[in-house]
Amino acid sequence: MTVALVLLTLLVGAWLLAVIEAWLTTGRLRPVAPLLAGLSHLGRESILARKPDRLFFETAPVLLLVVAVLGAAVLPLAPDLVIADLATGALFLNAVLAYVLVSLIMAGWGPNGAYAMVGGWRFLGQLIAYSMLIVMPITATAMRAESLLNSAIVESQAGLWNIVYQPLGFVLFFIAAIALAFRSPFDLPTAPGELAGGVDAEYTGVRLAVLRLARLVMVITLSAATTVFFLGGWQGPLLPPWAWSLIKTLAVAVSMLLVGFYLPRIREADLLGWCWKLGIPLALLNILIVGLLILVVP
Amino acid sequence: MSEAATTLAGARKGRPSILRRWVGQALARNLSCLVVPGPEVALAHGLDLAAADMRIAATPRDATVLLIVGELSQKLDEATAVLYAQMPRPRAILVLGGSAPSSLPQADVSADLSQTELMEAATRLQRLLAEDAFAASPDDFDSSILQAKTEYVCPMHPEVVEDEPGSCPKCGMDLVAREAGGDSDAGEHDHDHDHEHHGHEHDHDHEHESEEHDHHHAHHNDHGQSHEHHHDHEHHQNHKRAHDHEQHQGDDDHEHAHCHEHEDHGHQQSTAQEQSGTEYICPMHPEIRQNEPGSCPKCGMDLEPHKPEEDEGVREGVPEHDHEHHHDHSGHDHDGHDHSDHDHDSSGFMSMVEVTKDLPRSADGLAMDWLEVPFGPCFPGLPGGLKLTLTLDGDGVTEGQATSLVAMNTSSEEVAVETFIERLAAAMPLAPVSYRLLACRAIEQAAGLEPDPAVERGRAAALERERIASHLGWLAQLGRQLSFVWLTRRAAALQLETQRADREQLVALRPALQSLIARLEHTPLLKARLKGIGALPHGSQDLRGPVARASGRTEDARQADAMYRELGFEMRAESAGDAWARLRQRHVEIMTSLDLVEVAGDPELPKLRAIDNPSGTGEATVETPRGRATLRLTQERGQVVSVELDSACSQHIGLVADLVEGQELGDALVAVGSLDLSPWEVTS
Amino acid sequence: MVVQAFFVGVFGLAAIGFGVAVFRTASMVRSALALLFSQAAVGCMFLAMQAEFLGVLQIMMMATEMSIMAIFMVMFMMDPGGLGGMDMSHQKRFSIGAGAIAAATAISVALFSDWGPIVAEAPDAAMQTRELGFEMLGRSMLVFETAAITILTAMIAATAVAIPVRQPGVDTGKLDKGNGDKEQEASK
Amino acid sequence: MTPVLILALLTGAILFGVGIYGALSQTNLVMIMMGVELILAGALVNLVAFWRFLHPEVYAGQMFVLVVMTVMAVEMAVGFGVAIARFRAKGSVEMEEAGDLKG
Repeated sequence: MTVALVLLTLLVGAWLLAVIEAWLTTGRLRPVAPLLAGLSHLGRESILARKPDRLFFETAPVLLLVVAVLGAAVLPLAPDLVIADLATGALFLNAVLAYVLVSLIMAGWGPNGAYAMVGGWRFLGQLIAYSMLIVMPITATAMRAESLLNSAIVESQAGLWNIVYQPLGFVLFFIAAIALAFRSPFDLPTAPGELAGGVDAEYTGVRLAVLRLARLVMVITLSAATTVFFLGGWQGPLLPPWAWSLIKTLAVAVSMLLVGFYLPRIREADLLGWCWKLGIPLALLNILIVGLLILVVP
Repeated sequence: MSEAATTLAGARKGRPSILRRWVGQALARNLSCLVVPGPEVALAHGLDLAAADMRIAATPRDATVLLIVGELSQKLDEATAVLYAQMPRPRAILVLGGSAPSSLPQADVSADLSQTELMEAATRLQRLLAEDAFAASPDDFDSSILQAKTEYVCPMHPEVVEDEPGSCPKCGMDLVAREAGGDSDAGEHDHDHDHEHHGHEHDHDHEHESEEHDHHHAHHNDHGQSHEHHHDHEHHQNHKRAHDHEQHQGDDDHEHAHCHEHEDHGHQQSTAQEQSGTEYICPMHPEIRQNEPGSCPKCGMDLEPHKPEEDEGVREGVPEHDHEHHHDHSGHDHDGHDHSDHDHDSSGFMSMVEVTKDLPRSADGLAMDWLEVPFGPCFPGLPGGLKLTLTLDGDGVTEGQATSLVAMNTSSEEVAVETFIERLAAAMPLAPVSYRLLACRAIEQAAGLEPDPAVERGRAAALERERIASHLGWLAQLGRQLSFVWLTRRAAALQLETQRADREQLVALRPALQSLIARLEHTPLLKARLKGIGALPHGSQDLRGPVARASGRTEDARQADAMYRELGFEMRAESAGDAWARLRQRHVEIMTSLDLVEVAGDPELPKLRAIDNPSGTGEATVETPRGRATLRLTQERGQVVSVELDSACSQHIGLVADLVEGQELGDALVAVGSLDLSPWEVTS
Repeated sequence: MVVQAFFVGVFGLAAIGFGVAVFRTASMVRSALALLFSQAAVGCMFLAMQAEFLGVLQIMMMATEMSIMAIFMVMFMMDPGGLGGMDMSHQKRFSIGAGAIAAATAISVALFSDWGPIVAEAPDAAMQTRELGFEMLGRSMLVFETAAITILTAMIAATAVAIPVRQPGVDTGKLDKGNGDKEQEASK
Repeated sequence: MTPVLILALLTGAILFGVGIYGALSQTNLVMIMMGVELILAGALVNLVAFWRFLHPEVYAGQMFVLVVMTVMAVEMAVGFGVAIARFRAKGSVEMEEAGDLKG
């Protein structure tokens, strides 16, 4: 039951994102477009690249999808609406997200093409840098909640949402989330204008459909995470908890899309440089501040 | 109109079942098309694909429709065939204006170059897809261009190239297949790979398809937006090239000499493998050597059998080492052993120093394999028709050069002046008006006509309008390159409005243009992305147009023009000379041109004025959107006999090599893009 | 208990299987990822043994660590694709012997020594993380700090060794990657 | 005796053996590091098993596991540092060619 609900949320979210994305790019609002696209992908032949690493080529899209779903599994959408509320939920999310990297390296190496390979290795640097900005803000929220239970983290924000309590952490986490879902402006692994699609350049048909779905679900998962860690999760007046989770999650997801819509792709040198030289020190500072707040403010 | 083609050229085999009908309709209702030569050309022709309910696909993998705009040159034609082969079925071909390329199957739908025709063609195409996406008997697409000859190379010694599989005579590694260009036979290799393929294809009817995809993969390195395969070979090839150009020529034949001599007695050697000639030495401590097997007194490792001449090889250093390999492997070859077995771990060790010592060093001083990757001619984010070949070292570009696949050849067969004007204009899809004007002026000048102010006004206005449109097109292209969707949409929309606008409409567009520019100058990340990129080496000669003016040169043909002085034109120039400065410069020019149009009045397409004396030699210069172009022509009795065109892009394309060298991939592409090259205006 | 035994066994086998695969594939990326999955399986064993925090941590760290391993393999191997079918090993017999002996000894110790009474129940996960925290910042503070300092030193030393003498720059991206997972861990 | 403890210990032992084999048999520095990682993984399994089945109340056990993980990371950091330096200097990280490191 819970599982079904969570999966449904993910799918609906993914569909909505796809619609909005198409709206932004083509300028026309067509609710059926994503479904049509999916259907036509299913109907088209899926080509296997020449002399691929079959294993990786096939595994990568599936792994990405699994990772996205697993990530969502530990995020409570409502007090009782969570697949597994692990005692180390916050850490588990990080662990799962680290496997996005594995999936992309597979997708990059598998097709045995230059564009894909460059894209895959690019993401290595990107994720290692930006997973710092995922881990550290989450650490700060866990510090406030004095627990790694995601539900506990949500409840800890009852009085004051973390976005107010630790705005710095929120900003960093939001940016890192976009980078981790490799959406524009952080879409270096699949840079259409630079690598002609990069990691998904060689994918067609069903595999491509899975890959696209996985990337959308990934955005939803990360938005849900943002909601849980910084936007007070399911908390809110009047509406039922799940509704609040849904609204907040979608709002975050759409804002992620919009950021990509209005910004050009970032330079790779800046991508790494800013993260290591600016982002991570700020993240540490954030942890420090939160620590002080916890000690000082009763 | 080829309504004859009832089944799509690229339809998938299979009876039209219910599900397939759905799929067909789904396909029909979201047409994603790969535009050849490129989206910017479609825009320049005033085609609005979004209005026709078509999505522009970045890669052939993602496209359903191959949309061909205008005539293609021979080279581009071949590249297109490869792109088409890369598109998954069902797929369709839509040709707008011009004939279907010879190397492609017949077009499913073809129409003229106009928005209305496009809309109407799109609906026809949708009907076609909805009905015939799955045909009972689709005709195959297989072209000689897609054939590839398979040859076998040693990953370590790229100079070793055999026709049949085997092992490297030098190091004994298994040779690996790679495709050689040329259209002889697509070796068995391809075919067994096919079977591998459709073994797991989702459908059961894929033989020819996967085969075809093999073929096109074979040409990835040469063509289009295809993906280079087997990087390993590819880069070994590359550092091999480095070898040769450096000191290795002599070395090679000397090695070959060794090959022969060794192969002779390699035979009895290997048969007499275990005989008394063999010494046993410790792999870690070469000084430990004895005649019977045992373990090393120092490290206790098992001693390993070596032949005397081998460890001389070891002592004398690596090249000998190399022969030693080759030697005992050739021995094994004669016995027909395979190489996966133990003989590697005893003596088959291949020196990495040997392999890496001649590699070019990358910027960080590590010897890395280099990888030669083609970008273009139909690459999203590069102007269509431009082929950029970059040698990648990881994510950095070590060298690269650009070639135009659609370069115009100023062949001088006699043509009537009118036809000449039309041809020249048609040959430059990105700046037709400028070249029409250029031709008209040259001919009139040859005919000894004085410029007529009334006409010149209209012409100047038309030229400036085209400049605005062209710069907007460049902005859209920049947006495509940086996946800056908002910019792409906005600039493209404005470009379409500008193209056909008269004075009032243009004036009405001013606020829109201003806001676009203001917004771009304050877009976060954009400045960081462009600043300092693509700065030209000092003293790079003969820059023109915005590129020149962005680096502070006062280079503008309009200054010399009486009409422009009358219109009160004064040139404004940036100074930094990087991509950001070029962006700013184009912004400035858009506004300047707008002012000029406002003063000059309604644009009029240049038409040839009445000529009384149809003979003589004339020369004219026009500041095209990309810079000064000069046309020199001779005409006799209304026939153009000799033509000489000197355009900006033929100068700028030479700069690419300097711009990309040592840059990161992204920066290199931005730098190339910032030049706003138009491959058509490159004179071969 | 049976369930636990089952999972420990399964993941154990997986870990061993992938571990062997590491040295049997020709493709370097494959062997790096095989090692990753072996380590991840070990992490799952931890989970099966109710050491939740450690398990998740292991699974998380190894992902980045082994990915870095992969790129270095590709950098430093002659034949990263494993196309030439060349063998990158030496002194096979000796190594197999050594490995077998080592394993045999450990196994015999495992089998023939008396492990004393077995505790059936483990504290629950939340409790564990709490206690581990107290342990870490209480009694074993010194150890923890030492580890932290060590890793910091290692990071700096490694970077210093690796940076080219002539001009740093292009490679720093790669070095950053190198430090990436160290910091990640330092932040644990 | 509990089967689970033994099971875990056996796994650890075998991983250890495989690691030893790898570390000794490989010619490439990076591959040798992989062997070492496996050895450490074997050790980790044992540590956790001991903690869980013998002294779940003593968290020094888990602490020790963390320290070993740190050691793994340190090993990688230093290893890669050396690898890059060596590759830059010699163009090779092959042990066969590390004769100059011989004691």
